[in-house]
Amino acid sequence: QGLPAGIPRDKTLILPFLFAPLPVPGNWNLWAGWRAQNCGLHQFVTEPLWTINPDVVKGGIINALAAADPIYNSDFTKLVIKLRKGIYWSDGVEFTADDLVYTIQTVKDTEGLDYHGAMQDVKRVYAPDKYTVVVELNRPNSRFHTFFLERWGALRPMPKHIFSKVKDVLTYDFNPPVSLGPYVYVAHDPAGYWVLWKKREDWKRTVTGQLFGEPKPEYVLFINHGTPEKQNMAMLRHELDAIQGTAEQMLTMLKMSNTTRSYRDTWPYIDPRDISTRGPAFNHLVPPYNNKDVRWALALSIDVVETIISTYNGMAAMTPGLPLVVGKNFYDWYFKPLKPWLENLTLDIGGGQKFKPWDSKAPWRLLEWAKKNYKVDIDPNNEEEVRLTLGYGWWKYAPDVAEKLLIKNGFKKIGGKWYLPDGKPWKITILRGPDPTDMANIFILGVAEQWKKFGIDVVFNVTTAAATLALNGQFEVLNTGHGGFAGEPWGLHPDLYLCFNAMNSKYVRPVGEPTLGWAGRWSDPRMDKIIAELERTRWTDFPKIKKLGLEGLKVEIEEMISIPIINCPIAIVFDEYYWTNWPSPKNDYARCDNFTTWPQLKYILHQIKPTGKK
Amino acid sequence: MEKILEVKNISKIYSVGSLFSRIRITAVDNVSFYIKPAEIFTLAGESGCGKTTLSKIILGFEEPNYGEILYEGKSTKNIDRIEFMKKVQGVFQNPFESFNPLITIEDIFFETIYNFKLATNKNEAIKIIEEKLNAVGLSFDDIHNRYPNELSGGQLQRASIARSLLTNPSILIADEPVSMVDASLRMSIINLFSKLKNQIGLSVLYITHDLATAYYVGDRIAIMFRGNIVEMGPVNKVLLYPKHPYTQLLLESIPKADPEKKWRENVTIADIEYTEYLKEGCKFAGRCSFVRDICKKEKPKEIMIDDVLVRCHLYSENKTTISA
Amino acid sequence: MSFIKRYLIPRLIQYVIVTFLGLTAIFLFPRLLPVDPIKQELVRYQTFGVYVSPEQQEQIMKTLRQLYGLEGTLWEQYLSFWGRLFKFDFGPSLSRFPTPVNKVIGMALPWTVGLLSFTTIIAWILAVIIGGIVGYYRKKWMEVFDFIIMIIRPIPYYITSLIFLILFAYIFPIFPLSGGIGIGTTLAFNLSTILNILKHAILPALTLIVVGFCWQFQSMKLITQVAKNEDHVIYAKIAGISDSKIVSNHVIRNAMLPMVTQLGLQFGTIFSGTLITEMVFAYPGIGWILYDSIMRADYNLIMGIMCISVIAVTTSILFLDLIYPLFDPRVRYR
Amino acid sequence: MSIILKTENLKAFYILKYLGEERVIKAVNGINLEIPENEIYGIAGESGCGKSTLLKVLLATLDPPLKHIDGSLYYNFDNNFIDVLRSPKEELKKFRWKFISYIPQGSMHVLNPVKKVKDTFLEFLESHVKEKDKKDYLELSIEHLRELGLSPETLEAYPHQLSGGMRQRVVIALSTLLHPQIILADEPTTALDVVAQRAVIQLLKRIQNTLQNTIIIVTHDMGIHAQITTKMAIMYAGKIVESASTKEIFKNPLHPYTKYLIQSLPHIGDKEPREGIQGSPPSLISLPPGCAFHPRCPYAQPICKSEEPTLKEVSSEHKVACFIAS
Amino acid sequence: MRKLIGLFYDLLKDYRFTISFIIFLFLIILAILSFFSPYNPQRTYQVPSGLPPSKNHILGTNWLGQDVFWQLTFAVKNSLTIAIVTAFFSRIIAVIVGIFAGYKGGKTDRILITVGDTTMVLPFLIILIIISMILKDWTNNFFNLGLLLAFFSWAWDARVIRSQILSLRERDFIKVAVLSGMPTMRIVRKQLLPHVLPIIFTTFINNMSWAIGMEITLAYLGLGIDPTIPTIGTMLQTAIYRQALFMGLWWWLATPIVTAILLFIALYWLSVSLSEYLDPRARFQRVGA
Ligand SMILES: Nc1ncnc2c1ncn2[C@@H]1O[C@H](COP(=O)(O)OP(=O)(O)OP(=O)(O)O)[C@@H](O)[C@H]1O
Ligand SMILES: Nc1ncnc2c1ncn2[C@@H]1O[C@H](COP(=O)(O)OP(=O)(O)OP(=O)(O)O)[C@@H](O)[C@H]1O
Ligand SMILES: [Mg+2]
Ligand SMILES: [Mg+2]
Repeated sequence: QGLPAGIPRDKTLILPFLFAPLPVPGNWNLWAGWRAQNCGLHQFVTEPLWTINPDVVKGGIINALAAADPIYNSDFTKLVIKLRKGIYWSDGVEFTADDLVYTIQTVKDTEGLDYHGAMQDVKRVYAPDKYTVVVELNRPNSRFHTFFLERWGALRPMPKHIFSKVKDVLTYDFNPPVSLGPYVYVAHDPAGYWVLWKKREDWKRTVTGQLFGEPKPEYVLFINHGTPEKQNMAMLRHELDAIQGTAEQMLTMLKMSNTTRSYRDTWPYIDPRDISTRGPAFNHLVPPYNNKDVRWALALSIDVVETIISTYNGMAAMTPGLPLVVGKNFYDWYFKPLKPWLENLTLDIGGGQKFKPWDSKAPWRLLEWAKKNYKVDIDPNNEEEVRLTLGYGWWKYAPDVAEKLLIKNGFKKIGGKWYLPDGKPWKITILRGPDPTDMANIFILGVAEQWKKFGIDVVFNVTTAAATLALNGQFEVLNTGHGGFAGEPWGLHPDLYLCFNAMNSKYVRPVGEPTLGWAGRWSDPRMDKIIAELERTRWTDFPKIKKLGLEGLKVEIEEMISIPIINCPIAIVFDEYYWTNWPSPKNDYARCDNFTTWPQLKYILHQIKPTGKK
Repeated sequence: MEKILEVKNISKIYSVGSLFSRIRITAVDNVSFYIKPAEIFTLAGESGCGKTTLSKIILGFEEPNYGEILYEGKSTKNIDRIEFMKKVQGVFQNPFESFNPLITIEDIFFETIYNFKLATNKNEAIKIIEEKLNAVGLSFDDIHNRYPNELSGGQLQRASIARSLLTNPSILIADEPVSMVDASLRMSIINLFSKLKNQIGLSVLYITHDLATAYYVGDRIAIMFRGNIVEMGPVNKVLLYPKHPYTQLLLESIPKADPEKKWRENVTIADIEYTEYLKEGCKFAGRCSFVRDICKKEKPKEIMIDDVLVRCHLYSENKTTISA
Repeated sequence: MSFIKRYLIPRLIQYVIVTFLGLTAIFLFPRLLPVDPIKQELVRYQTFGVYVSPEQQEQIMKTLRQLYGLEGTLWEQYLSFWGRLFKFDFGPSLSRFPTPVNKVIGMALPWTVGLLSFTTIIAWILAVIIGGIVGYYRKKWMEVFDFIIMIIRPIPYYITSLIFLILFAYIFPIFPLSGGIGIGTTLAFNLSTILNILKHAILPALTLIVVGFCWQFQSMKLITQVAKNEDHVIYAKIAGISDSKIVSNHVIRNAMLPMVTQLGLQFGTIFSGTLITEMVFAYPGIGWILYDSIMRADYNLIMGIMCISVIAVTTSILFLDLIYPLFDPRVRYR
Repeated sequence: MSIILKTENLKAFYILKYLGEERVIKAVNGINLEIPENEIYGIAGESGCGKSTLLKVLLATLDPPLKHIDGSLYYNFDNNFIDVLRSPKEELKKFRWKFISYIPQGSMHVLNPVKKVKDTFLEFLESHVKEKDKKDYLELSIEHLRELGLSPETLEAYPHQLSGGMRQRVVIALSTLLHPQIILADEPTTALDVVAQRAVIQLLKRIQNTLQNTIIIVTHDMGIHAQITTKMAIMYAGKIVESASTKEIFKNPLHPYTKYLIQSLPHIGDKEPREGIQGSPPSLISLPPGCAFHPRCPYAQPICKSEEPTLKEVSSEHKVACFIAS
Repeated sequence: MRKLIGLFYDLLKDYRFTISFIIFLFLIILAILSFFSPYNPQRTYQVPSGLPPSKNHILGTNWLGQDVFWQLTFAVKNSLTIAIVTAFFSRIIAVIVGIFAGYKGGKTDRILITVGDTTMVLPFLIILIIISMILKDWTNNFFNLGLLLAFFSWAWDARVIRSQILSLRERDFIKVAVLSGMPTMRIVRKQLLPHVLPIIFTTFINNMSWAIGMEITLAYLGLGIDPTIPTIGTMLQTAIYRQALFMGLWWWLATPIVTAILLFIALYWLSVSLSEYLDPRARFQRVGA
């Protein structure tokens, strides 16, 4: 059942398709308007010029279609891109500089295409030879190439030989799509719940083929079964090879089938290394959240260990800073240098008292708890392993200090309940979306619980309009998904420019107007300076980038602009019935969610192995 | 000659019909008559001839298509509704239907008193009610705190008449007031009408198809057939010496309560009602034993023979014709 | 002809007025949404990790506002709404830009209409017949049946469908877990494709029928219980007419009349009614698209679908009204 | 002359529960009747005295809340007296319409409004007649209808298209379809005007003439009894108070109630004042002790208040339940 | 009052009424118990999570560390509140519209019925979703959600009431009331209202179960009430989304389902037995002897 005749199950990899159904099934034009890309579209149809490495341990940027790093001139107004040779579209046409020139030119000229805005900076684009593209810019931009650097999305080349024949690029449906990646489109669901791909016979003429060799599966099927229960059933029927969902779903699947496993064999099972954080963020234009002491008090009234245990069974890694994600690279680049500073960080809690909030041992407390409840194979003496699994550490649970901070600012606690300085009861309204399976929404419940325990009323404004309201600044406290704008760094590149830039003071807008920057509307002259400095820094100048990044992080953390608590955990389950060699701590070739939504999937398909089961 | 109520050229047209062919039936067709003070005027005729429609028009529950109703010479359109209802009241066929089953009987009595401002306090109201109930042979205790289902049909019909008398009306429109009442009680209600006529000078429009009671209490009678008055005059003339063939048939059809006097021949009735309404000439032509050609083509005109009005071609040649 | 004047015209006028009011409501409601289609779109880029720089964002907002045709006062937009409606052109979908609304609807509607017209009618017929029988006889085992229906009816629809799924797609894997058509199959008009589609439709259809049946069964049963005390039924019973004939010729035939009207309104749920089915079974159709378009404040798409919905409902009611005389000869007379 | 139907001390009450208390309506309260063959038998009595209930019981269709309390009902079927109320229900079905049929009160409403008259006829036939005889019967019924002055168009009409008299006649035609030996007619003419009433009554009479069967006709209109019945019974408060041949009843009414009924009828050409009966009919829930009529009876004696009179024969076939009359 | 007690006593003889009454009583007791709950229903992680039913937690605890039993008490209270508010207000609209359309007839009738028809042809689940989004803050409160649901559920019942009134209007006692000079308003209130009371009553109950069902559906879609406030709908939604089924926490899932079923059965039987009992025909037959 399931697969049609002629498509053997043992040669087919079946992956979940998270953002289903396709908005417009049968439209593969991913340059015009939003397309649900993770159905194979951005995995297989396209190749970026550069991409971040799926291998988190190694990290760094891979040159994909580009043959080398971007080459800027000294004032960042001209960019030279060298292209890889011997890459072919799936219809046999060679990929050349013409394709890229055509793409940049078309996007620049056509309103409504993605990156149309970004490409307005382009003065001139041309190809001096078949494998070189030169982009001349209207103004200096040291980060222009990042539009072509794929993390989750990027501006990728279009097949000129197809698009140039089309009357209206905007409405063209690109059906069937022609691929640059190693797989080619076979069929899709008219409802948009599945898309089937087949390995190209000439897979050698793709970037993947050149860099990593032959991908193993003959077919890849992306499918969405609707509700989580159905994903579970599908995996139990071995009709689905991976599931990414909630912690409960993961535990359920581990319990219910003996062919399933997760990233880790034992607690905490999850892969903690997504590149975004979760936690409440404040609207800095709304009192009392514009007060640093209040923000710190709210942070110190959270028992991070208890929160993680209650919401996620402890299976998440804690992080104290907004773009400070948990991962080997960030550990080395930022956490290690930050550690002494964190340890010495001191708060003035009034009455001449000082307080050092940093709790370096929080991950170990989590570990202690876990050992009592689960089988755990993390070596407590291996600091790096503990911190990279359970997080860097967090703030002390110090409600007494929080109390002092608040009282210092005129707050009152009467009968166990907090009152604002103006005498009104303190009620925090948290804006959040309706999806109860969203990690952020699950996690915020635990945070709210901590604040309630501390004596503050918390209510939720649950609305599907959360996104719009956030952008308009119509909130007090926001439950951030990806840290809002400022959340996600490149992850495997130390540059934090894109995170910091969102906090540029020029983007702050009053409540009611959509902001161009971070929804929290925080700004600081120190940060503005760091941003300007970064703009002048070459993308490859790691020491300077790291130095500026570190400075920015310190400002953010000291100001407690939001309270990131965890690094988004990837709760993933693999079925080893047909395919094995999924990533694990011992075989850590990729972050697990590359199998579900990320475009880098094509670079790891040579890793999995068929079991040979029929 | 005094007329308390005059019905002038009233016509009421209903339209009925099937999906593709609707027809209009003239339920009441240019009917005129009047009622004198202290007179019981009977309106008789087969079922469906428009009697109820006429009574509804008089009471103001239906709008006539043509014609008007005059009360003491004034068109009802120019009379305040409450004033008119004070003078013209109605009694209906089914005593059980005349009272709301969920409300006590006395309630509607008090309502009437209250709405017409007949009394200023409750005691006064009870006095008036008591008086009217006594007139119909009941007492206030009989209705006090009682629901309609607790009284017999006869009692209810009396109560219904008593209620209509509360406003001291000068005329009562009684649509088949006894047809649902037990045989044994019927006479007492009929007698009540003549008593009221004699004692307080009440006029009654007595609608019935029971000609025997019509003869018993009525002063004048009008016989209706398919929306038309076919014969009208004093009861002893119309009922003892019927002129119109339909009146004759009607009288003959009354089952005599005497096993010795049985019907002789068979009668025919129309099967589908509205076909008769649609007839062009005399609507009785289809069933008349004296039918002639003219009857099928031309509507007969009204003819006065002494004080009896007849609408039949049999009498049209040698008598004076009064235009309709 | 007076049939036209008396019967047809008033109904047509009513039809036009109700449709007009309905469509106007549909124009207004989405515009009151707190969600802004453009901001919603922006946030989607961000959520899915496409980095949008602030400058780029401003540009996107400007372009989209223009492209989406969201300029002008409400009144101007309203007028152009009617203008487009008469051409049956709802413009581009905002959330699926630049795909035209008509195309989006065109892809989804056949599935919905196919599944729902089938299940609605089947459920209705079953309810009328079985409801009539149970309402009339009231035998012991029927009471049991009735009781079972009573228990099934209140179970939230998605629980019912989940139970069906677990039973027939998991424990006894007879039917596929999800989808409207087999994996790897492309839509084509041939027997195997049709069978494939039917196979996928069975579970969703079954749940829709069960739920629809339970609701209508109970109203039919109640109507029947009143109908069976009508004079003509009692007369027929006294006359020794067999029960089966009484049930079919008198009880069901007459009790069906109010159910005909219900059927008309039932079609109204077609568009909203499949939403949960589509979510649970990952079945193609308009329900999810509508839901999604509301979430994204895709005015054009919302309006496109709801216009069709309103027009379909009013038209089907009008149609039933016009053919009602066929069921009830009394109406013909009036 | 043989008896076609008889009852012995037949009692059937409505038993109702309301507001937690039980109410018993003694609608048929000890009826003794013997109905001979080939007669038109009239039952008179005023509204609510139990006439319709009696007919329902005679037809053996007792549905709750009506309950058979006591006594028996016998049909003379092929010279066997069958105790009908104690026979199994299935058995009763075979009597229906073939042996005994029924014209219900308010027949205007008993035809299915959404079916053509013809279909109702066919349905009745199909339910009782074997397939092969159906055609004959249909012809017969068309014949019937024609005799009854109903054109074949009537068969094609829907009930609401027919006038009340017409519908009544259709129902009569239905009841005679299978030539039953007994026809029960419950107020077949109320709500009809006199002309239509006459047509209906004449029809019934003609039917009886042709079929030579028994028609039991219930009405409170003494005129109709005088016109067509040959024997009759007077009912008062759930009981038969007098029975005799029609002529005898009209000539020599014995029970005071009967006397009132006959004398209070006005006649055309006679304006002499007449009195109605005083008081109102008793409630069947709480009957007065003794003779139920005594509160209204001008001749009431002490014994009437305490003892219940029974139906006694005073002359041949003339029975009366009254202490004074007998 | 005696009459009421008598009526109740009589109704109790109907097993359906008795059972539904007991269930209802039981649910009301549950709702009342919520006032004595040891836990704040919106707080999480108050008790160990995922415990099966036991002496301490008679319906077990859920994954969020809440005691299912005490959650249920709030859920029942809240769902009933929504249902009653909905039923109450939609009845008011339905009665006013139905009576006036039916009694006044003519233009009034046509306008009111047109408005009603319009609300009926709109795909109301969708409109409900839209409105619940538009009025987000506003619907975050049971009372307002009830009002909103009420707005969508009066039209059909108004039609039913109207047709009743149409036939009542033709009855003689209304004519008598007119002849007794009663003004329209009083006729409506005194003469007509008592007759439609049984329909009002039974549709009230039916409307309640509809509202509960709608709340459940809305909750499933993540709309309606704040999901941290327990209602039958939100309880169910959380249990489903948090994989209670596959985690084996059946008590978490079964509790709201069983409660919903019980509640619906109680409401249905209540409506059936009452409507049979209050059926004017049956009633008059019973009274009129
Ligand atoms: N509302 C109506 N619509 C259509 N036709 C009507 C309406 N009311 C009465 N009719 C028709 O008008 C005619 C006269 O009816 P009406 O009720 O006045 O007769 P009637 O003399 O009172 O009869 P009955 O003796 O049966 O009471 C009948 O044919 C009837 O069918
Ligand atoms: N279904 C019933 N339930 C309760 N009581 C009933 C029922 N049918 C009749 N009755 C009561 O039984 C008594 C006798 O009724 P029945 O119909 O037999 O009288 P009737 O003589 O035929 O009267 P009418 O002349 O009005 O037809 C009446 O008091 C009536 O109220
Ligand atoms: Mg009349
Ligand atoms: Mg009777």
